[in-house]
Amino acid sequence: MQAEAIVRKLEKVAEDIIYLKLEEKSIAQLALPGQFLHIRIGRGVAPLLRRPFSIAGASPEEKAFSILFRVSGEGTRLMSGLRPGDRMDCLGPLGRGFHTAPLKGAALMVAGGIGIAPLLFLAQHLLGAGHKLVFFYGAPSAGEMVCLERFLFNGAETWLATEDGSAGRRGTVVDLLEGFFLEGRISGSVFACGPRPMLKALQEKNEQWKMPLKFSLEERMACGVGACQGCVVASSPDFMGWGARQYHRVCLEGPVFDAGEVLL
Amino acid sequence: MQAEAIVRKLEKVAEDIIYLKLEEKSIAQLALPGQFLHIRIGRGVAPLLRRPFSIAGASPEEKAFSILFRVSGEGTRLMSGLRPGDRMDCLGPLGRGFHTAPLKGAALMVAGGIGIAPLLFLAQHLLGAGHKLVFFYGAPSAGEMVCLERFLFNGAETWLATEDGSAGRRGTVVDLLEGFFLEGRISGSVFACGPRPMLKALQEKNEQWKMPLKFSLEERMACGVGACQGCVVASSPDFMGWGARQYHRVCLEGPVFDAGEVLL
Amino acid sequence: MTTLSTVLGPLELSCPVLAASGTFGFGEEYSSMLDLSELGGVVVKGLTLEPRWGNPPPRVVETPAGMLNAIGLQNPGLEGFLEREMPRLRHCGTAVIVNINGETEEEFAVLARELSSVEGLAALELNVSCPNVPLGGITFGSSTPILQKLLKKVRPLCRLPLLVKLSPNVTDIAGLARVCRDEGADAVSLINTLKGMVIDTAAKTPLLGNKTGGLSGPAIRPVAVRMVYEVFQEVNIPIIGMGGIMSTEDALQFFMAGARAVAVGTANFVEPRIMPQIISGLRAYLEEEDLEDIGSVIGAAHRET
Amino acid sequence: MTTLSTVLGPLELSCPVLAASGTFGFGEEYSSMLDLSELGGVVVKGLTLEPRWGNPPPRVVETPAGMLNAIGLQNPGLEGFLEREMPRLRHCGTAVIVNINGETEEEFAVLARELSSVEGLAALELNVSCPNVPLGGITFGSSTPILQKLLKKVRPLCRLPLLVKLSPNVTDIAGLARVCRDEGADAVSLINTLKGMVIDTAAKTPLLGNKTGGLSGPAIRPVAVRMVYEVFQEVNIPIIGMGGIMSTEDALQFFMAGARAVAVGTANFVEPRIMPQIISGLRAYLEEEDLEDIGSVIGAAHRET
Ligand SMILES: Cc1cc2nc3c(=O)[nH]c(=O)nc-3n(C[C@H](O)[C@H](O)[C@H](O)COP(=O)(O)OP(=O)(O)OC[C@H]3O[C@@H](n4cnc5c(N)ncnc54)[C@H](O)[C@@H]3O)c2cc1C
Ligand SMILES: Cc1cc2nc3c(=O)[nH]c(=O)nc-3n(C[C@H](O)[C@H](O)[C@H](O)COP(=O)(O)OP(=O)(O)OC[C@H]3O[C@@H](n4cnc5c(N)ncnc54)[C@H](O)[C@@H]3O)c2cc1C
Ligand SMILES: Cc1cc2nc3c(=O)[nH]c(=O)nc-3n(C[C@H](O)[C@H](O)[C@H](O)COP(=O)(O)O)c2cc1C
Ligand SMILES: Cc1cc2nc3c(=O)[nH]c(=O)nc-3n(C[C@H](O)[C@H](O)[C@H](O)COP(=O)(O)O)c2cc1C
Ligand code: FES
Ligand code: FES
Repeated sequence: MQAEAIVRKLEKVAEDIIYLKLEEKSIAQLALPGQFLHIRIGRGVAPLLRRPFSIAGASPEEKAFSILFRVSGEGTRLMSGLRPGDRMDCLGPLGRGFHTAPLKGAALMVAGGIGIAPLLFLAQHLLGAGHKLVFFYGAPSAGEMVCLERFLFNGAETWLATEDGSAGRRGTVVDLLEGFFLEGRISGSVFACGPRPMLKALQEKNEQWKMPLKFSLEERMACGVGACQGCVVASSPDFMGWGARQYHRVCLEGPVFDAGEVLL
Repeated sequence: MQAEAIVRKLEKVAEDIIYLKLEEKSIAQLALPGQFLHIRIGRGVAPLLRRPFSIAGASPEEKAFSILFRVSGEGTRLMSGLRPGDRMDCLGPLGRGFHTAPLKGAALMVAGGIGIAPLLFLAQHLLGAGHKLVFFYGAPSAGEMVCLERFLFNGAETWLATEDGSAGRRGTVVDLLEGFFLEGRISGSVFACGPRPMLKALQEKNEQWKMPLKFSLEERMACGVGACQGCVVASSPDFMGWGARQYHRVCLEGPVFDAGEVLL
Repeated sequence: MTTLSTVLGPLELSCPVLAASGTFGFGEEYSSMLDLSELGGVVVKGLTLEPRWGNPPPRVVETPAGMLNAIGLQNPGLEGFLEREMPRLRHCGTAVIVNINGETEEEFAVLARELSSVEGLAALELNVSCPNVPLGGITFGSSTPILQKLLKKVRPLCRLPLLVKLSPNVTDIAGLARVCRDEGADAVSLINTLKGMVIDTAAKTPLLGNKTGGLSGPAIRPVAVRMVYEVFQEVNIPIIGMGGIMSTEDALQFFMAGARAVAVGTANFVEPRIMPQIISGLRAYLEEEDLEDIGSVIGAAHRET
Repeated sequence: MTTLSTVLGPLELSCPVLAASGTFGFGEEYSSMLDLSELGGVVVKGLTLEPRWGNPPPRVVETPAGMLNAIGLQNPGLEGFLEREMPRLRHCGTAVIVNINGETEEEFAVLARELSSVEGLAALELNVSCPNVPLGGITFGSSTPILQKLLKKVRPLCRLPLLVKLSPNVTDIAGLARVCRDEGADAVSLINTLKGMVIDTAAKTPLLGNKTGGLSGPAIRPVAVRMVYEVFQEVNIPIIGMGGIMSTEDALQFFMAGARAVAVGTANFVEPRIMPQIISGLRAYLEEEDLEDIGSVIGAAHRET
């Protein structure tokens, strides 16, 4: 559950977004889409806590896996200085991933920004299993989009949205998806990851669409393994009751939740 | 006074001792033997404080200077991972160095362990000025001695002492020096740097030898520039009196002191 | 043979390293990563009479060399604990200490009484220092008369060894420890978290859902060591020391300051195997120093040199 | 034009960033590295009536994201200060605030009276929170009646703006701030250092010559921000905030918590040009946010959202 992975490749794939390929056998074998790794940066006391990152892909044959991260603070800044051969202390794979079976219709992947990471891994799985897949990917601008072709080489229908209109449709990825639903051009199970406001919008709109909807949440974590109760998200009222949790732990009961389970 | 130096070379020259060559024009020009640099390690909050290191050599022509450090804690451990091209934030040159003129007789350099560092720079100066120089160098064992020939290529008489007898005479460097004095084989001005007990022993013995004796002291520092009063050493009683300091700041009044100035 | 066993009044531990309350859940989460029986004991998450949902998120935030938490004592309540956690804990192979919390003296009293008759518990830790709840918590541990009154009520009802966990957010920690000793507590746990805040400057509001939280981790270690030293010097009561322990060396600082046992909190999040590592580090230390037991290190920094 | 000027009662500063007492000497050491006139002011090293030699070394030690100091108020005494430092300070181009310290009320009183007639001083800062001296220091700032008595004596004698520097080593910081307000202090400086200790495990003894020292630096920032927030909420008195400020972002936390000015201490040691950097960062922030003055940021974290 705790392992030292070796950095194999570090590549800048978009403005401030880095693709990191690592080697470690057991993580590569055990990883399921939607699970995450809790990564220690350096050996010192600052940064102190581990940082959670979704697994963005895994290849048991190569004993390799990857993460995709955005440089957003001190920890990720330090990670961007890693070099091949460096070691990275990983806890995981952790959490509950996307449980996909049985899949009705297409798999609709809805990614906002760096939320693309777990969906790439999920896509890898679903494509492997022969599922139809449609990608909806939104970001503030084209420059902040990772080049999907490097990850989705098997081909998957892909639709883009950017806030500034620099790639795909202008607007949010949720608007984009809504267009498809309104036109009746598509149906299926929705898998999403992205900023909280995007997921909240999806959750709300889905009250009408009524598609199966699962999303991966982020919350600040300390332990990453369920021990500290630090990373909670409120249960949706339906889930409350005597003995039930009012809060789910994102690290243990999540990070992937059914849209009906949580109150965003 | 604050400058970014560029790492040019990093080399292990003995067990846990690293030679670091850096490039920065103004430091290379201004540095005097006995002065030190106050170095920031990384950009984070831990290590927080700068670390003081004696300047071990400087070449204005090459715009380069060097330090020699022992890996002894978190800061020096991180420094040992520096690579050519990395930048190092230096404050300095700081402090009062060895003021050598007028030199009577030979310059007797007495180094304990990593205390060799400022003396190498002093030797560079003195040899350049045509002075006779004798090196007395002590360390726990041969493995912990830096290879002097890389630094003293101009040639200087050198005597070694190790605690385990693995190189030179068995015993301390102070014993070694005492032997020379007792036999009347040598006289001159003594310049020393090393652990506090060694300097204390020198100071005591010198009450009989009565040679001019200057040594470079170490004390824990915060500011390095005289502002915090953190790095003090007690004045010798002769220096006390109304208005006089009872404590000298090692960073400003030192790090080099006349043996008579301080109470170790 | 060196021994790490240690004695705190009636509480005997085979090893002086405990998991600190709130950082180790109910011992289950980490049990796949380490052998609980290697530990001196586990202090489980703060327990209240009734179940508590705790504070709204965000509940944790990293700070320089530390973290703030404002969990707010989320826990299943006494009944839930006894039904769902205790059966497993009873057989977990290490001493189990329950950290108890009340909004009123009466709640503390009921918890102490009820838990006293539960089989398989090693001790109770009275938490009078939680900075993250609106009622009770730290208020019981901020004033000597209030603490004294609480202990007068609870001590007679508690048939297990009774530890009192004190708050560092006070002017006079030794004065509070003195009350603990006078009222018959068996040991004091030093320290709980320092009350702190981080402001989210983009949102212009305190970052934590609870606004303030408790500061833990290496950042507070110097404060913790000082308080252990001070209490050891001034009050004759066994001490469990904690606050920012990340290594054997850190643990030794606490022992030398006067702690008879130490607890590891935040460091578990960083390095889940830190406790076994510290324990073998202590064993190695005793051997290197040619000492027979950890007792010879305890309070060593007080001896005149 | 944005402005950084700020007002603390009778004390008007052109810029809300000060050098914290004890970390900037008497302003001379850093004057070659930065232009003092860019600063809001310099609070000089703690001054006592008579010269003080301070504590035996070691006096400083690094801790995780912080440091302990136990300088022990080494300073030239009132006379030495007036003779040797004041002539230069008077012309240094920035507001000069003198941090005054006494072992007795009488000493504080004499200092306040004498300094009140010195030309070129902007304010006095009454240090009732030094953890590193055996007499006076923190004892004046640990109890409301003692502080009240001191202020009743000193306030009438002090004709300069009077700031009171409070200690974080207390149960109720707001209570102490309230006394300051009631007794006519013009502002409070929050916070001085937390009392801490590091043990040298090899020597089995406290590392500092004075055994304990004061903890400063980023490690304590969450505690400092919380105390500023708490005092702002509960007491109507201007606040100078400090504790671990290393960046513009950190300074903003203090302003949003309610500080009208901030002071930078330990960070000066790490980055001598940090104050000018923070000042230009604040200017840039106001422009980006389209704010006219720093006043609109002060206390922002208290507004309901
Ligand atoms: C389950 C999960 C999966 C994630 N997957 C990815 C991913 O695949 N790629 C990616 O770029 N990011 C991902 N994140 C976010 C990532 O953890 C943060 O960007 C990262 O921790 C920031 O660290 P920092 O030191 O650079 O930033 P800082 O802001 O300096 O971090 C300070 C503290 O805040 C926490 N923090 C800051 N932002 C976040 C955040 N968004 N979520 C949770 N904690 C945060 C950090 O962990 C740290 O404890 C994921 C988060 C979670 C919870
Ligand atoms: C004027 C001066 C010149 C020096 N020159 C050299 C040199 O040329 N080569 C060399 O190897 N070392 C030199 N030292 C010692 C060097 O500063 C320390 O070894 C270094 O600071 C250790 O840092 P660390 O983070 O690895 O160790 P840590 O022990 O982790 O450091 C913790 C803190 O203690 C301080 N500290 C630890 N040891 C010393 C020490 N011996 N002296 C002062 N502060 C210390 C550190 O600066 C830091 O603040 C010199 C010290 C001084 C005062
Ligand atoms: C997430 C978290 C939850 C905590 N919950 C409790 C608790 O329920 N009861 C308690 O007495 N202390 C609690 N504490 C305090 C710790 O037990 C410990 O006293 C403190 O964290 C200092 O130790 P550390 O620096 O090793 O973490 C908690 C600490 C953390 C970090
Ligand atoms: C070396 C040092 C000396 C100090 N001396 C004094 C002093 O003389 N008087 C005083 O009121 N505060 C003194 N302080 C406290 C600082 O002024 C400041 O309140 C504290 O360090 C917190 O700020 P910081 O974290 O930015 O350093 C000193 C702090 C340090 C680090
Ligand atoms: S991070 Fe600790 S419970 Fe989720
Ligand atoms: S280190 Fe600050 S005065 Fe010398």
